[in-house]
Amino acid sequence: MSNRRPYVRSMDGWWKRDAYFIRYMAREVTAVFVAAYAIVLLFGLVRLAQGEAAFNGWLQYLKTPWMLVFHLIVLGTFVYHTWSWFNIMPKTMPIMFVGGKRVQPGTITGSGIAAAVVACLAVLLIVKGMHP
Amino acid sequence: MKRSNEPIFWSLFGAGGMLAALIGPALVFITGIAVPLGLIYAPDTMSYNNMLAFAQNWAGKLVMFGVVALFLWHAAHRIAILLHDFGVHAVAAVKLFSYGGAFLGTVIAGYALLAVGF
Amino acid sequence: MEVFQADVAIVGAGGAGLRAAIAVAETDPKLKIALISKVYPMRSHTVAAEGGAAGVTRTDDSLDYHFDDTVHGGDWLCEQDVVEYFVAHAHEELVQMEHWGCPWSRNDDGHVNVRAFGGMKIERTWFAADKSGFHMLHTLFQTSIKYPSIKRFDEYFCTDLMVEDGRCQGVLAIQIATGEFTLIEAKAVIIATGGAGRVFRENTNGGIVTGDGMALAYRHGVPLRDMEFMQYHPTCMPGTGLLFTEACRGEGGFLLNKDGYRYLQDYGLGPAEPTPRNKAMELGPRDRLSQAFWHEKKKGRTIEGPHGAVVNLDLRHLGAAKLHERLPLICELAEEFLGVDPAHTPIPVLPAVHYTMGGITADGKTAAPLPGLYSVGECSSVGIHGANRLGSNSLTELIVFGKVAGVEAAKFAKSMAISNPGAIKKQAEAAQARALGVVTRSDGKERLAVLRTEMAQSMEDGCGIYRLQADMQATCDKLRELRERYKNLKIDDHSKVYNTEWLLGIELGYLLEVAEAIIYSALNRKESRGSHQRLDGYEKRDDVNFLKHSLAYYTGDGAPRIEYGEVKITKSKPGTRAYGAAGEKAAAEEREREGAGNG
Amino acid sequence: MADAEKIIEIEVLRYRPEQDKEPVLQTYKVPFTDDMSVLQGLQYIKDYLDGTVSFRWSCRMAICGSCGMMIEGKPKLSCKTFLREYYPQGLRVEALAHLPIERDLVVDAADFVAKLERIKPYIIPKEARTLEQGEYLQTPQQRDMYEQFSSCINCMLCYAACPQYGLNPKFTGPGVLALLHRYNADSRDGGQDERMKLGYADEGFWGCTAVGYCSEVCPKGVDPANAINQNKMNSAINYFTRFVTPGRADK
Ligand SMILES: Cc1cc2nc3c(=O)[nH]c(=O)nc-3n(C[C@H](O)[C@H](O)[C@H](O)COP(=O)(O)OP(=O)(O)OC[C@H]3O[C@@H](n4cnc5c(N)ncnc54)[C@H](O)[C@@H]3O)c2cc1C
Ligand code: SF4
Ligand code: F3S
Ligand code: FES
Repeated sequence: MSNRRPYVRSMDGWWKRDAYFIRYMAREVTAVFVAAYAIVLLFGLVRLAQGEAAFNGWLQYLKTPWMLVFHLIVLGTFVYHTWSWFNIMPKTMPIMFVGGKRVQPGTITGSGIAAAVVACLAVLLIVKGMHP
Repeated sequence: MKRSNEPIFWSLFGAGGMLAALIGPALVFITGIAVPLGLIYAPDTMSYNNMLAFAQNWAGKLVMFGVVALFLWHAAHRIAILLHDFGVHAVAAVKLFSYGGAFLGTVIAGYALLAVGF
Repeated sequence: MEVFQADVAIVGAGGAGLRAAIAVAETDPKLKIALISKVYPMRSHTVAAEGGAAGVTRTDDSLDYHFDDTVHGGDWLCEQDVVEYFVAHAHEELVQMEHWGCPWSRNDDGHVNVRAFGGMKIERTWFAADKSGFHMLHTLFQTSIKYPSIKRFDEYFCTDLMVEDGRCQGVLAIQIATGEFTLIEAKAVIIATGGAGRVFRENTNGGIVTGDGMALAYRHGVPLRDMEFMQYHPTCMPGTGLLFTEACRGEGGFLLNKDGYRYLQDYGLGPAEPTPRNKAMELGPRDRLSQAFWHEKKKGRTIEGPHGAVVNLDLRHLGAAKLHERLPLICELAEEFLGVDPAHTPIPVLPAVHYTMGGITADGKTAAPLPGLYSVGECSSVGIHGANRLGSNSLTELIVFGKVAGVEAAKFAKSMAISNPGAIKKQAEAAQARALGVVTRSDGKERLAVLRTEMAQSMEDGCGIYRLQADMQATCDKLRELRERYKNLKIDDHSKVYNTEWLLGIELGYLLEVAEAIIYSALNRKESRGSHQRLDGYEKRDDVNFLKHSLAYYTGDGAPRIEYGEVKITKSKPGTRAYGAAGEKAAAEEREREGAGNG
Repeated sequence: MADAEKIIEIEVLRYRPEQDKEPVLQTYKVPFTDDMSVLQGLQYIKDYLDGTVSFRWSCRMAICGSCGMMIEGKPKLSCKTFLREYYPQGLRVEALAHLPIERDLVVDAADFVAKLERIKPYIIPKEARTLEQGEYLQTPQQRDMYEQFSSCINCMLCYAACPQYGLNPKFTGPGVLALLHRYNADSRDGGQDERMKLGYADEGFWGCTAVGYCSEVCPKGVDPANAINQNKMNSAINYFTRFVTPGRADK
């Protein structure tokens, strides 16, 4: 007998409604590239287990233009992943105080990205060091 | 309310995400660009012998396993959410596809690393 | 019509109503409580209070000081026995709020911090930054969720009281979402509907502060007491009337005229000193500060802004850090609404209507002359504010007397049964027809907003900071006319679901009647006291004839009948109300007199 | 007003359940001055153009939380959003996204309030204390741990911002979870275990995918995204350690 008829709006295409949502979806889509890269590596592992010929085939495959282009794209998405990962980092951490002062979100993101730069450089150098 | 089992997947997601954020770009650059193109690194950096030696070493095994498996779990979690975000509400199917895939990849990686011996 | 049976019905879920509901629930968990509010409880206007709540806390303070400040501040029109009860229970109620989780601001040692407030001798105002009312309201609302016996009727608009067998036995309310009526039978009813600031044009009050409960009680023969005492707050935003809390001055803000001069020293509030001194200069009481503004304007020493004359509230010397810690909301308001950063630019301010000192007549235990009816909060005149309320006494009033109302109503409800439900049902049906009448009148011509605007303007003209016989009479006539035109109201909206225009129409009826009670009480009070100041030969306080409460009685379509009631004086004989250096001198003399008397 | 009157077009998403099958847009021309808020624009419409437009408001000062709506697609408080920002192109206002429209700009808030009630939003004392014993001691820093989360005005803008709530209304949602954390983080409170039962559920913290838009739109700097996401770590630790930590109520 009530005249109420609350209207529920559709969520179709919600992620197109706001630039913020598009950025969020871009962040989430990086996962597809992380998966693809992991699968490439996984193939390498399997090939490695299968012996030298198999593994060299994989290495050759990496040199094809398709794979190079693919990896360039993957590199881009990884960099975006790093940036967005540390960008939400302040949200995932408890409120912290250093010397009685609240640690600002910018500081957390900044330190995260700095840590990533250092870690990447370290990896690059270690690998270089192992096989000069 | 029922306790969620998300912590298992979320922890793996988080670990993988952190690993990818910290060293992901460097790894992609080395394995996908620099070495195939012969830039910076020695041509034999990823040769069969070098990689075999690395994979036979316990620390090397751990690194390779960690990277592949955690990247997969990280991705699987986000892909599951992505499907949900796009309106795929078949929860069981989504989970089977994403986490099932990550699980399969993990098993294969483990098997391969065992197969290369010590 | 749905019927709900409650033991205690509470109309209004602001600070007062919520505190009362908790008190009933704690008194006896078996009592069924109906808590009715036309907005979700956390939207109630208590949410807007900024400064804080007073209660004697420091060791150098005393109950007597708080008593004296309150009674002097109220120009001796307070019920002194009630004030005594009030100051004695303020602290424990504030501690109770703390136990319930209110995030009071703290000292480094972990104790609650107190700040200075206008007209208060010692710092005793508990505060939660400058969101004290917000935090108190949310704390009370959230705490109330703990009690299963409190059944909330959120977004139910109360349209009448059910009075049968000489006592109040329930209320009728519209469920706003459906437009359907619910009869809530109750053995005791508490009205806690807040003030009536919206009868004036420029005010600090929310859109919902329309005097509903006052009008309801008034219509049922309960007199409205001391309604002429409307408080102007000296520091409000031009155009909107939004409040810049008194705490701005408590923290050390200055009021400057167009020459950058702290003009309050010319009005018996000096001397001007660089740091705040309690009860002097900017920390004088609100009526005095608003009156000083009026005089400055007359002398042409105010600044002309787009919304009329203003003076400057200067906070620059406090520094950005302190401003953001102590007055974050003020900074936000100034920046967003005026584009002013208080750390670098003074804020333009003017006085606006802020608080309704009078209200539904209540004894010290919140009981109305009508059995079964209680009132508490701003809608009530329990007797502590007299002719002028001191800032930060009102939030404390909500919790001290909210508890009293709950306990008393519970006691009454337990001793009673609903009598004659059939007759109550009939009354409810008649009341429903009246309420529907507002919207179904299809031949009306008068536009709601026009009537409301004319009323508010006329109240401001006739009943402002200073009052004149002729102006007041003009307002009386205007209201007469408006009440007539109101019968010819035109409502566009004839639907049932969330019909806000209908509710605005009913509210306008409440506003007009409360406005009449105000203006007639003012017209008849031929003296100047507290916030009621006349310039037509009655500039002085007249204790011989007017140390009395005004009582406005409803007479249907006619003008209210004004009578007078006694004021309870216990230990403070009427004296001069002085502030600044003059106040200190007066206090010293009083002490001397008392000393001599004792000796 | 002195300056020549400017006119702005306000498009309002109307929905009157008794006559409209679905929401429709209606345009009004409103004269305005630079200090007028969107709310004041709507009030002008209601007062002088069309009394049937329904919306909630009260305080006009961004503290009562009534007046949230979508303004040009963004969740905002209409009382502190100004018309001048949309001049001359005009603006569209709609009821808050993701919530059922009751009527015009009024949404049904019942779900939000029911969720709020469920999280036990009150102090469950760690140690009992009588009034005579006075207040609990709490240092300014202890207060800072929860103060921000206690500033929520229940405006529901974050619900209109959170796609996860839109996709799955069972999700407790940002504002309420921030309040859950507010009480958990209060040094006086000992009710964590009880409240966390809700937090640990799929409908609790785990319904959030860290979109973060909730914090972006929050008019009071509550940062609900932080309240939720910092608890994911706690929840995970609890999940794995619950069998080894003695005396946990929530095994
Ligand atoms: C801007 C501002 C700042 C202030 N600052 C301070 C301060 O610092 N210190 C201080 O002590 N005091 C202050 N005050 C005064 C104080 O806040 C108020 O007097 C007090 O909050 C009133 O509380 P209340 O519970 O009586 O009413 P409210 O909080 O106004 O609540 C009224 C309730 O009644 C309900 N209601 C009304 N009519 C109906 C109806 N017809 N049907 C159903 N329900 C209805 C409403 O929905 C609401 O729930 C301030 C006031 C304002 C406006
Ligand atoms: S968290 Fe912020 S946006 Fe959400 S309801 Fe509270 S105040 Fe509003
Ligand atoms: S937008 Fe929603 S998904 Fe989480 S971070 Fe905020 S609650
Ligand atoms: S009207 Fe109160 S928040 Fe906008």
